[in-house]
Amino acid sequence: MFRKILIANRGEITIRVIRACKELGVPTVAVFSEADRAALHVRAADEAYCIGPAPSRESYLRQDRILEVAARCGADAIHPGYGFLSENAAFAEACAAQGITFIGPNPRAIRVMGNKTTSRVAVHEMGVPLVPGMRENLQSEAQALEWADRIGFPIMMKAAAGGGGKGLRQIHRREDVAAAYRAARAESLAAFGDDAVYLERYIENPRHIEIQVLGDRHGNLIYCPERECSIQRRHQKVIEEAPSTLVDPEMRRAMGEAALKAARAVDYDSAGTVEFIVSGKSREFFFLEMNTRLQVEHPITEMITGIDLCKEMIRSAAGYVLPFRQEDIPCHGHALECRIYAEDPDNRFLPTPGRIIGLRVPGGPWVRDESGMYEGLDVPIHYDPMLSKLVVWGSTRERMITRMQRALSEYAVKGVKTTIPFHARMLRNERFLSGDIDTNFIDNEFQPNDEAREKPNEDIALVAAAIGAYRRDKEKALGRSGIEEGPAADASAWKASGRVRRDPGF
Amino acid sequence: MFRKILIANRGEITIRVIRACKELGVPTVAVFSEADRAALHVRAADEAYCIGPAPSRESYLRQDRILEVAARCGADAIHPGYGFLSENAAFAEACAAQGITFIGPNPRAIRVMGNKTTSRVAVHEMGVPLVPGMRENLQSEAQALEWADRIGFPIMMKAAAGGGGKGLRQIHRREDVAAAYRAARAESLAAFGDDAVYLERYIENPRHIEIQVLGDRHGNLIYCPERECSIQRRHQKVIEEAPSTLVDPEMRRAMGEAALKAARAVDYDSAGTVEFIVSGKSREFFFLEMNTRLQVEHPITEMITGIDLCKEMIRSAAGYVLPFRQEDIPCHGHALECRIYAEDPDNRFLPTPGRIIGLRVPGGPWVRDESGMYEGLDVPIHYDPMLSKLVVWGSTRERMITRMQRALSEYAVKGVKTTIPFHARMLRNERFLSGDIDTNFIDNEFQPNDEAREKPNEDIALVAAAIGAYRRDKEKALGRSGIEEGPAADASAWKASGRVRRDPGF
Amino acid sequence: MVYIGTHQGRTTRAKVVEPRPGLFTVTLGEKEYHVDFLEPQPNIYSLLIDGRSFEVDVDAKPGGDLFDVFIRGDHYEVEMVEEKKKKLAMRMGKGATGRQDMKSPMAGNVRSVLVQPGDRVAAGQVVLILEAMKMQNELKSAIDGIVASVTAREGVAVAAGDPLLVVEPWEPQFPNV
Amino acid sequence: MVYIGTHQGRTTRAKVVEPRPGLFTVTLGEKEYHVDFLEPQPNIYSLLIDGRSFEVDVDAKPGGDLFDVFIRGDHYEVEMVEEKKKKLAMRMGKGATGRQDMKSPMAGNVRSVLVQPGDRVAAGQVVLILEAMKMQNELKSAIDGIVASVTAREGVAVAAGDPLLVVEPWEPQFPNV
Repeated sequence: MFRKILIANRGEITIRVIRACKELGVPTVAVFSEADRAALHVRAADEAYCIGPAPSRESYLRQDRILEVAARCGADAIHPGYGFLSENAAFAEACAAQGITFIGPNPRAIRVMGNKTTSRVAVHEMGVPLVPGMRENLQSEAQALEWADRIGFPIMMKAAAGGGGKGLRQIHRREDVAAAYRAARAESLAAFGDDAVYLERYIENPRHIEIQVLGDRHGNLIYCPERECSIQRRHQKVIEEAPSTLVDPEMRRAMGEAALKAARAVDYDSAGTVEFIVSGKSREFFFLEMNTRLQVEHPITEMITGIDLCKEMIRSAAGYVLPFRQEDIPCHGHALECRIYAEDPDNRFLPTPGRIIGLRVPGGPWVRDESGMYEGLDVPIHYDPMLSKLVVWGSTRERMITRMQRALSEYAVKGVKTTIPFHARMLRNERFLSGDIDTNFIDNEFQPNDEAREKPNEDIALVAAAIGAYRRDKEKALGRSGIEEGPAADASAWKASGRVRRDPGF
Repeated sequence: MFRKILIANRGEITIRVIRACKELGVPTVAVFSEADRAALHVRAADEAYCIGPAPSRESYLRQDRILEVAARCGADAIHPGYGFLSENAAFAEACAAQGITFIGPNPRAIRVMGNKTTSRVAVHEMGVPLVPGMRENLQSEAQALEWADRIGFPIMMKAAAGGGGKGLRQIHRREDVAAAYRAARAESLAAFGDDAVYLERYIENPRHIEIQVLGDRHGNLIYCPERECSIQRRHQKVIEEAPSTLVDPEMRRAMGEAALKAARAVDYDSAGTVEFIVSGKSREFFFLEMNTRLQVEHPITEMITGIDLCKEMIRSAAGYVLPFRQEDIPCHGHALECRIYAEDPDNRFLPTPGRIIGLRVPGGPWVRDESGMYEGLDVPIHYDPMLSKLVVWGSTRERMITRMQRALSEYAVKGVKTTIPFHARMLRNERFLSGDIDTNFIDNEFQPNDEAREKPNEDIALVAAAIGAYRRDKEKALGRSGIEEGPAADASAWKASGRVRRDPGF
Repeated sequence: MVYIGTHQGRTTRAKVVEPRPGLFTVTLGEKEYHVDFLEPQPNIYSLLIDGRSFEVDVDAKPGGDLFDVFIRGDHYEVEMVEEKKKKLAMRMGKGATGRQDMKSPMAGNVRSVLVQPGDRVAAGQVVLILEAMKMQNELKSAIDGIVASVTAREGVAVAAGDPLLVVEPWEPQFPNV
Repeated sequence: MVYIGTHQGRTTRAKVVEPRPGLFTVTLGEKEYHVDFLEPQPNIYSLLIDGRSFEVDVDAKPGGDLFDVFIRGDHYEVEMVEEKKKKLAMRMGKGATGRQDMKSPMAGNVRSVLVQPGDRVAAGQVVLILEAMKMQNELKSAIDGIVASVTAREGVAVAAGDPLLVVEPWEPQFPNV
């Protein structure tokens, strides 16, 4: 095992890695920007060093400073977390050149998978399905028909010069191809001044489903049951669950084997994730990309498999052999993750930096909080506004959902507004409950903003505010200077004399 | 399902039941003594009613008041938690008489199992093993030999008038029986003025191992993998784990089937626990007693089986059929519970009532806090000093232990001393780590009190105290009145001007 | 004490009496609430009202009569003004001018200012882009109007509540009378 | 500022300098510590000392020079007195009288008082039983002595720190000189 691990990151993922290291008995080194001196990861690590000013470019992305810290403090491994330098092949190579183990896959895997084109070529050679489509533009009506047959319906006619959803045209039947070709060209010419169009398979009810893989340095590689991450806002995942409501055991095995093929294309030897786009209608799946790092949503896979992915990733980087085979990986129950952001759900999800002045974290059975928050934290404006990930497990999907509802109701963050109310509302949504979701769900159907929602306790709010005003005014009248003759003194006198017993409160 | 559930208890178990009810969608009613007005269970429930002064006898044990509250607020079920009225058959009957479901077993089960004699007779008839021994006194040397053979070695010669460990004599070989009989009688006569002695099997390395059972109102009954609760102080469990290091699958099945027999003796129809004393040497097990309620340590069984015992207990009381069969119950990984008490481990474990002025609860993977604590809580002197149960799960026993060490290191309770340092030390003990424990372990071998233990950070403590004194004195010199020219103002000025960038801290 | 409470435009008269310390009677309009009150943690009220238990987080905004109230995940912004004071204020009769002082809804950096003084803007038109926490946020004008002044400067950091720009309602020169 | 620190009987000279706000140099005896200091939460210090990170909980006991310090689960009771003040106190030279004022170590109820004024007691002898949180706690005399006075009353509640009884050291009438 390593002598000392440096974590080149901040926030909750750094806390996650520190916890894994503590359990492995390995000392940890944190690095921090000037904006993060008070952050929890600085206080939780055994050592901590400042590496520059607040902007990431001048701190968390400074490879030279991070490697200098590692050299001086004797760290023999670096965990990059996610984001920042986690998918930077040059950094992985620089670590190796300095004799430091980069806790992640081999640099070639990062490089090949980091590029849309090379990754597609690599996995396609291994037989992993890509979204069927043309790589060039259509030349004729005849060619359009030929390609349509080759790709299979439904298809999408796309304007080469289009973008942002413009210049798209769905075609469901062969007899509509010719007319669509003519119309699309004319339309495209009018809109973009260019009549080039091409064909691609149209994915109905697109769902984002991904497969966690885990490899070691000895050629062993396993996959885990899938995660569904279709609940997205601005192309950002906000709720993830495992397993998916769409996937049955047979499809799970097919996706898992495709993921292993993709991973084997680059001799994958660490924790990674193969992302697929899946048609909610036909249940076909197609390779999107591979993330060569620990994923934000890794905890839900941990909850249904019992595998500590973060710890296994470190062990595998240290040369240990994976302690289980493919047939040992269970798929036990259901897990859900809600990402809690410092954003105001009543105000267009604007980020809400500020100071956390109160915090109560949910607890009890099968509730897991992965957070970098603490009372007194000034949420910095320089970084991602994710405060915490709330994760629950349940033996059935229904129990998982009611448990998350319960956990959300216990979560109190004071000082900044968070997306907790948004999650609470999503978890009451009929379509979400039925599992019939796709990546367009929030954008097209779910009103994330809900200023006008019914708030059932308006009277209680007025009562509380009235008491608040009364107590403030009474205190003011008494001079506020600490002459304790007001309510406080009364109350404590009452308490001291033994609280008057009341009837059972009716 | 029930319309409304009243929980006739306080502390963490009430929070546990409220959480289960929330997840089941059932409104909850809390009752509280005057000492508990501020308690978390009062604030977490949908309704809350005061039922009397602080002493339990005048509040939490007042059946009349609790039933009156239930009647008036329309609760159709009462969960008794553990302790208080949980094993009171008369209360269960009073509930039934009022048309309220008592969430627990049938009253006869409570009554039979609540009595040492009747419970032994009942389970013995079903073929559950009791500690072999005589029910009367020895009359002759010949009878001693005869009984010794019948009981089996090693045996214990006990003085009928003895007690508290006095007048005991171990016998390991047949040829020693006669001499021991004569010596024990003489000794007993001298010590107690009575020479009556009798024989019982001597249990070597006695271990406390118990089996969770779960029944419904339709005659279904299952058992779960065992819990080991041998780490006890003053006959009080302090650390529990599941499964036991002593038990293999065959023994597990044998104990489970014995537990089912015991439960069937009283038509058991709820969650309950059959406790056994087990010889660490011969691995024989003998019935001790059956607890007819949800046990303090139920969470560790939940963690290794995935079964929500608290929820199933409520569902079963509501007439639901158990949703699994015996063969569905897994034994997955290892779970550990540390009970956190408000006691001073550096001062003979004296209770330390006081106010909790700071609290940070551990989080992250597979860590579960079952607590009734909050910042500001005045730990009342009237009740059990248990503040919280810290529970972890691990895929192996070693990982479970390192995870608990990590979780304990994150747990910060300020204002009252707790047993957290005691647990941290126990989890480093060689014998505990090896799993070779018995119920005498703490009393005979482990020094629970350790005022003189090495504290590695004395220098840092002195540095911190010196800085504390310096800052206080500086503030004092500046007049303390809020003229912000002291360190605070300097610091914020420094911050505002952009913290001077420093070299990476060497 | 008697207060006038306002929530989402609806006003209610609230009379507060404290017959015994820790016990309040609050009369909202016609309805009377008997409240067993405790503040177990700063600004967290535990209210027992006819047995119903509410944990309420109440923050008085500094220096004003506005209270941020959180109950079971819902946020209520309540104004609670002493009745006499409110009546006085109402007699002063300050009508809404329609002038919009745009203030920064959060701390961040001004990425771009899309208008300048004198520009005509439509309601809903993006006038400024604010960058915070790696995201760009478009701020829109609430009214049809004319930009009266611009305080925000591109590339400059602002705190929540800092003035950004002012939009005056547009007065048609030749109203269609 | 210079202090005399005492922990478990061992005293150390501690010199504190604050060259820049938030940066301290603390010299313990011969050893110098350069400390990057922050108090992110009240009474919780984050110390970075040569890169090592310590989270330290420091509570000054009211009105005194005693500090309760918690580091990684361990508790240290440290006295930190200004050097001048300490020297003065030492010159005053207050010797220990041996008189034992027994105070209640916790809040509870006095279950039984086993001695009365004038009784001889041996060190380790149980003199009083205190009941708290459902448990009975035996309080023992720390010295051989004579019970001088008893304040505790059976069945009466006491708070932590309340006086219970006083034991005077036993002076043999005919010392073996």
